[in-house]
Amino acid sequence: MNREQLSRTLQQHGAVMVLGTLVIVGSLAFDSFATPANAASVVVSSSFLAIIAIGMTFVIISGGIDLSVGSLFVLGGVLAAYGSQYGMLVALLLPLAVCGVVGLLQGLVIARTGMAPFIVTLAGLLGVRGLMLAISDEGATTYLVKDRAFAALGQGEILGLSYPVYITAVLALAAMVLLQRTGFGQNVYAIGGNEQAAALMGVPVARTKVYVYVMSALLAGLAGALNAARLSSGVTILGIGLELDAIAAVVIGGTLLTGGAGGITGSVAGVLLLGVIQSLINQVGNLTSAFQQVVSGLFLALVVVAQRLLSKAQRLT
Amino acid sequence: MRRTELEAVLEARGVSKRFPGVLALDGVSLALRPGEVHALVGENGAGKSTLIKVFTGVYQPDGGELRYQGGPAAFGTPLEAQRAGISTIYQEVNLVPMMSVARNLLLGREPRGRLGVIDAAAMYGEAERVLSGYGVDTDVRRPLRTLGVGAQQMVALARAVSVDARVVIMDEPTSSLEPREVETLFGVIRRLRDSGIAVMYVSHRLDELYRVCDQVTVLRDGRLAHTGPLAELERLRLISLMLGRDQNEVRTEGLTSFSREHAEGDERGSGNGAPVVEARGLTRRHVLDGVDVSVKPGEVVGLGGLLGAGRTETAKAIVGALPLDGGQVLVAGAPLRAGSTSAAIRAGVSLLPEDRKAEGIIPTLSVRENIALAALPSMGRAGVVSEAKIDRIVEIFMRRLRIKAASPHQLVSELSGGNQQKVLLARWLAVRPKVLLLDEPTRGIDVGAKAEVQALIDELAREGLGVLLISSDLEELVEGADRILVLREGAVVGELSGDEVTEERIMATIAEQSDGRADA
Amino acid sequence: MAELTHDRGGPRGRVAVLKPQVFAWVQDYGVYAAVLALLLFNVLFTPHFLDASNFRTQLVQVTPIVIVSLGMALVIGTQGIDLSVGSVMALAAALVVLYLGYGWLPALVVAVIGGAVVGAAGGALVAYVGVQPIVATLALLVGVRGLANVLVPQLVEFRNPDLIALGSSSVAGIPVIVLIAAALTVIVLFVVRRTTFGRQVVAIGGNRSASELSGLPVRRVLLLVYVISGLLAALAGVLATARLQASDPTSLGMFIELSAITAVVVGGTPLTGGRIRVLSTVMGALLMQLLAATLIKHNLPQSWTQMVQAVIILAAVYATRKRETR
Amino acid sequence: AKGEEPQSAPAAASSAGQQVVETPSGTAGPTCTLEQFGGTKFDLKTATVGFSQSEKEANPFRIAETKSIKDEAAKLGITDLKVTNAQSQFSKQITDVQQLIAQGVKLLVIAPLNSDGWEPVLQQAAAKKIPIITVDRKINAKACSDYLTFIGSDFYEQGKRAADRMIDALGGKGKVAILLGAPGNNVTTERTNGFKDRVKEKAPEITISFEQTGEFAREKGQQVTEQLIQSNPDINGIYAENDEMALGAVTALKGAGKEPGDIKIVSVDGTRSAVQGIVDGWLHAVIESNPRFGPLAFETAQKFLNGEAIPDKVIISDRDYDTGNAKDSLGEAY
Ligand SMILES: Nc1ncnc2c1ncn2[C@@H]1O[C@H](COP(=O)(O)OP(=O)(O)OP(=O)(O)O)[C@@H](O)[C@H]1O
Ligand SMILES: Nc1ncnc2c1ncn2[C@@H]1O[C@H](COP(=O)(O)OP(=O)(O)OP(=O)(O)O)[C@@H](O)[C@H]1O
Ligand SMILES: [Mg+2]
Ligand SMILES: [Mg+2]
Repeated sequence: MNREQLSRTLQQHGAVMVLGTLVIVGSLAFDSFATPANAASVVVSSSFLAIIAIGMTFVIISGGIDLSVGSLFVLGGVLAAYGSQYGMLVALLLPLAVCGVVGLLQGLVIARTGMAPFIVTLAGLLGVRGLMLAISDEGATTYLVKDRAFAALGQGEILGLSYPVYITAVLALAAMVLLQRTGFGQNVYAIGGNEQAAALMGVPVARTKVYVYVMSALLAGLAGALNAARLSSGVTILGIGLELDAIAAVVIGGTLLTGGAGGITGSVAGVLLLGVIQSLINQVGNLTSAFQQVVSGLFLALVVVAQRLLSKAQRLT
Repeated sequence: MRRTELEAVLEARGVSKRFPGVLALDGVSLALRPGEVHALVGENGAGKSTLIKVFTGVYQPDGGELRYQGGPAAFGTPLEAQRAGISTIYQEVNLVPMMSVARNLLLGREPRGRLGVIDAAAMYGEAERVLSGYGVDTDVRRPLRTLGVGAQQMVALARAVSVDARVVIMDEPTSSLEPREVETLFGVIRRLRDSGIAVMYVSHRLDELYRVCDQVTVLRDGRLAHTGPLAELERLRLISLMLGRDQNEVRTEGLTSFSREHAEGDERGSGNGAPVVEARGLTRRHVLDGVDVSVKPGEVVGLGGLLGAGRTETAKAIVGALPLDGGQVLVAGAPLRAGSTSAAIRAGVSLLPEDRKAEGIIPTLSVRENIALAALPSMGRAGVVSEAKIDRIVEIFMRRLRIKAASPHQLVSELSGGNQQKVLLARWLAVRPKVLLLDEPTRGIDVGAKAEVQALIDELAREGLGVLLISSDLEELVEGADRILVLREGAVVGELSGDEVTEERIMATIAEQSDGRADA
Repeated sequence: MAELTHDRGGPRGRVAVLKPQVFAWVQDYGVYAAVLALLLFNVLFTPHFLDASNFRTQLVQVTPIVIVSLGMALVIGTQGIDLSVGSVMALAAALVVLYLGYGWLPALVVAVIGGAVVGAAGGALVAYVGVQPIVATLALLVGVRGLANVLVPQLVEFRNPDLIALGSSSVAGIPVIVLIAAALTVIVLFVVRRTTFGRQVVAIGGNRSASELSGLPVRRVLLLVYVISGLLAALAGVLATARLQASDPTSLGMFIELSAITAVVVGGTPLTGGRIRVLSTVMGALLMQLLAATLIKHNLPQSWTQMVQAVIILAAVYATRKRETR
Repeated sequence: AKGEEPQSAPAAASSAGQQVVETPSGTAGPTCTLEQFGGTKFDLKTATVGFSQSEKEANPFRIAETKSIKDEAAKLGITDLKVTNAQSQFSKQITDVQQLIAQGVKLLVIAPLNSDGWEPVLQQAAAKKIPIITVDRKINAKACSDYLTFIGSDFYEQGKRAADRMIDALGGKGKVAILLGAPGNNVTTERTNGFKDRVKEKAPEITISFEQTGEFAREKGQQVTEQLIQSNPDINGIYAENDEMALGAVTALKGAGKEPGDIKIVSVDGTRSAVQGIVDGWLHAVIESNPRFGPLAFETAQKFLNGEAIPDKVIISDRDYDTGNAKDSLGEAY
């Protein structure tokens, strides 16, 4: 029994362990790796992906997938920057409202028509980016953030870490409680584990799905808005391929793509893992761009295999 | 006041339901009254599960009317039905395998702590308490899928009954239960009835019906064949109603399945000849502990034991579907490559799995493709399949097993449970095995089909096939098997053969071995 | 069918019986209808649409996507997904110029072997290690494109007349690469419909543990499926390179995985596996190609193009969806 | 491996194609000195220097750019040059630069992927008084306080010059198609606006009847052109916003059986293949965008450290290639 619990923890925290190993190896290999400044840069830049990954975790546990987050991220940023000319409140509410509506539409289509989430959100990916291009004059207009208060939301610091890090931490904690300790969270696990059974057990399947996609879209929009505040502008070339990063982080974190199992801690660890890998590659300093890609592909494969072997260890008992 | 005069709590009036190609329900009426246990019976595919799903909002009826508590009712979703007080255990265990036992049990009504957040400790405590009332002692934190099918069924039962319900519907709840658990279940049903709850009960085990049910409704081919008090209906008449055949015809054909003479073992090859398959010292931590089994050609060996005794594991180990820590399987004296199901099948050892839905059918394929699946390599040349050969095999087995399907091209997932089981049997017979391991082969099969399957086993054994029969139905085990091994906690604790093969002896063997702990 | 002929319920009854059949028809042949509709629109509103050269252009442009989609359809049939196809195309482009000195055929063989090796790596991760297909192939997507760039760091133009001819010559007015794609389609169709392997692929996608218990060589089949996908992607890469008359590992095949997946899904193959529709997949690819061409020819800005594509994908998949969830 | 025999092209002379500053430094506009900037002097040779490249070194421009920086650093004896590559992801570039700062660089040379959105980097660099030189694209911020200076071409100007060439070629009237760069990119926007503004101003009889993105890639340029010439057979000129798309267009025209010169193509960049295209008659003219920033960047940095005044922007004078000079200039193209 003890053994079993041990290996179960191993599996659940496989990503955390791989992360720890990597950090130790990195610190031993490079002097400038384990510095506070470098750590801060990894944590800060990871926080936006982490916010998206939190939403993605819910979606994937529910048995779905959300490819639209990259586009929503850039749309959120453009809208926030645009809205910031009317003040902080608009800068936050405008992206949340629009992204929320997109999430709602995607959720409704997925829940009501039974179309595959992959394809619905792929359409979302295209459509939302089109929308972003439409409101930014085919990407030519970059709105600047004029509102100081809003910009401070992305740039202000406590203890060397900017606000988005703390916002991410709070969101992650809230998401953990939501997932583990509320009826909604249980419903998410249930429909991911066995949708038919969940329906027969009285889980409001359609409604839960809609919530999940709305949440994911809201978080992607929020991440975009915070990023716009950090960059002080609504950059239009962001977010391409971001959905794959988010999915990779979540899956590396131990969440099953087939749904029904997983958690927030793993996803956050997965995001940090990706950040640390990148940082390590930068430490080497003189790799050509092509080699950098080879190395990150290898790293990714290694991490996934390590994670997988750790989780297999549990199966054997 | 007689029960029948009470007003019905749940009622169907002339309900119809059509699926592409089948009229699953055709003007069926049924009234369920408070405090009665109402049996719903019929052959496989008669429409029982469909009727239940219409009652509970899974399907919307194409015609007719539903009434609940005196007024018209239409449940859009199972949730609505459940909220209104109709609690259901569906035929296929419908829980979430990856969630923990406790979360499955209490999904939707977890105990809340401060701030309305789920109180995990209280939840686990509550789950343990509830389940021990159903004789399930297990770590409620572990994923449900790690439990045996029977234990899962008890969780589903506990879940359904512990909701405040006016109507409890059970679709074949006993098909995967042990005798002792069946007793627990009956206790629950009687308690429900006494507190004025209406119970609808579907089962193919007729004895059970007579023990707990008051009323009976018989469906045949989607139509109402009979409804009335059960006590007034003798067994033979009930069967003839279900099958739609004359009583005399039913009587002469007989109900049991296994011809008596084999039990004596004169025609079958029991006792002589070398074993065709021999498993030695199968060992796997926590699951199997040095199990020895051997089957000779033409012999039917039964595996007995309680839930979780390791029967399924034994069978899976023999076909190489379960990684082992130790032990060896010999086929005709030659060792099998470990861990390879295809090697086992090529050597002539096949397993009909217990969990039809998860391990048996390929839901996206047709009946035809499902039957031909395992035999594919022999169905063509150079990797190109011969459609004609497949057609021939499929034809033969659909006829021989009387598989009821609109056509061979119908999706297997659209068949009734019993017919799906026959499709799987056909799949295994099509590879012409030397030994067939049957894990609960007649679970969820109607009397008619059950008899057919049993007769088939019999016939195959006579033709020289070795059979390992796992069944929770003791009667079936006793009548079918020449020799019975009794398992407990992954080890063989007794072997019965010849005259010893009786229900009493099996019970005694299990009891005598587990006495020390069962009551502790 | 039988019900139609026996129906005596008057017009209402007939409609009631007909309706589900219409649905079923749309489900099965919706893509064909959509392609027809789009063709019709273009005939009416696009100048010079009926020129033979136009059809040649569309077919030539869709070829790489069709070839990649064929492999993708097999992978999706096993409940998997292959994100690495675009990078495999890039790798093939790199290998083909690296070995062009030996002649076009050896170079092509090397490129295709390279694709097969990448496919085998992905397949091994999926089948033997048990990594989820989307991440296994995502790692390859990143790494293999990098590898292609390491091998050929920048676009290389080549002059080998045979390879250029492969990309630009025609037989009986039909471009060679289109003929190749058609031949591959027929082969894959045959494999799926008529071979043991094809049946095993869909069975594994439909229920993996049942397939295991039925003695299917599950891992081997999975491995092979990814190898085939890699092979086809590499071949598509070589053909695209031949057509471009230059090897461009940086941008060749970028995002083609999404186009291929879209083609497969729009064609009615469910992402949940267990079913493969080959011809409809080709139709799905054609639909997306025609759509892109229509939008370009009418000079819509990128924003509009993307939004219209989104709507059409949704509409097409909505029409062909199965009524089950997931 | 054995590739084809390399094409016999004249080897580039080592000093060929050097960047030339357009506005003689120190005349117009504000300037910046070390004192104004508030930094301290350091020795360039022993300092850690960071270079952040925006896109993969996979097209001639980026290859030449990175190579020029690395070569010049090596030439000057700068030992600790750290190079990062953002692989076209803007967020990554921000992180890259932040990590360079964390690694203690004293001087930053940045080839920005985008002009806006540098706030966090600029703040950190300003706090540590690290001078930033941006090359090829501008950063929208204050020179001398947020960053030191910008060295590069004027993309708007490039667009205008391309328009002039096109107007020449068509004799002031006709139908022109534009192959746009990647959407949302400053380069795309400015090269488009410069071209359109000039055409409107000088040759109102030229209509721009088609503009679609070719995403700066050859294959995309080929595909779009195939569609274009099929449905608009009356097109007279194609303006491609980089050479790759222009060369894709050439392949498409060849495939459609056109002859060199049937459709006039003007493009921007000045890669060797494009200049060869002029020699072969397929391209009409190419406006150069010179990527060899190394010498000028380090020279500027050294001057700055020496206390000299640095202009807020150093615009380089780009040449152009046409039938007159293409053959002779082939060796200088990158
Ligand atoms: N989803 C469906 N699609 C098509 N046909 C169906 C579907 N569900 C059930 N049927 C058909 O409806 C008929 C009734 O099936 P049902 O499951 O109600 O039988 P049952 O009486 O419960 O049988 P069993 O005792 O085997 O469980 C069968 O012919 C079956 O093939
Ligand atoms: N109460 C329990 N506690 C722990 N493990 C259990 C329990 N019930 C079942 N199991 C699991 O079930 C496995 C053995 O079940 P198996 O299915 O082989 O038994 P069986 O005799 O075939 O029973 P069944 O009637 O369910 O088919 C054990 O290895 C164990 O993992
Ligand atoms: Mg049933
Ligand atoms: Mg069992």
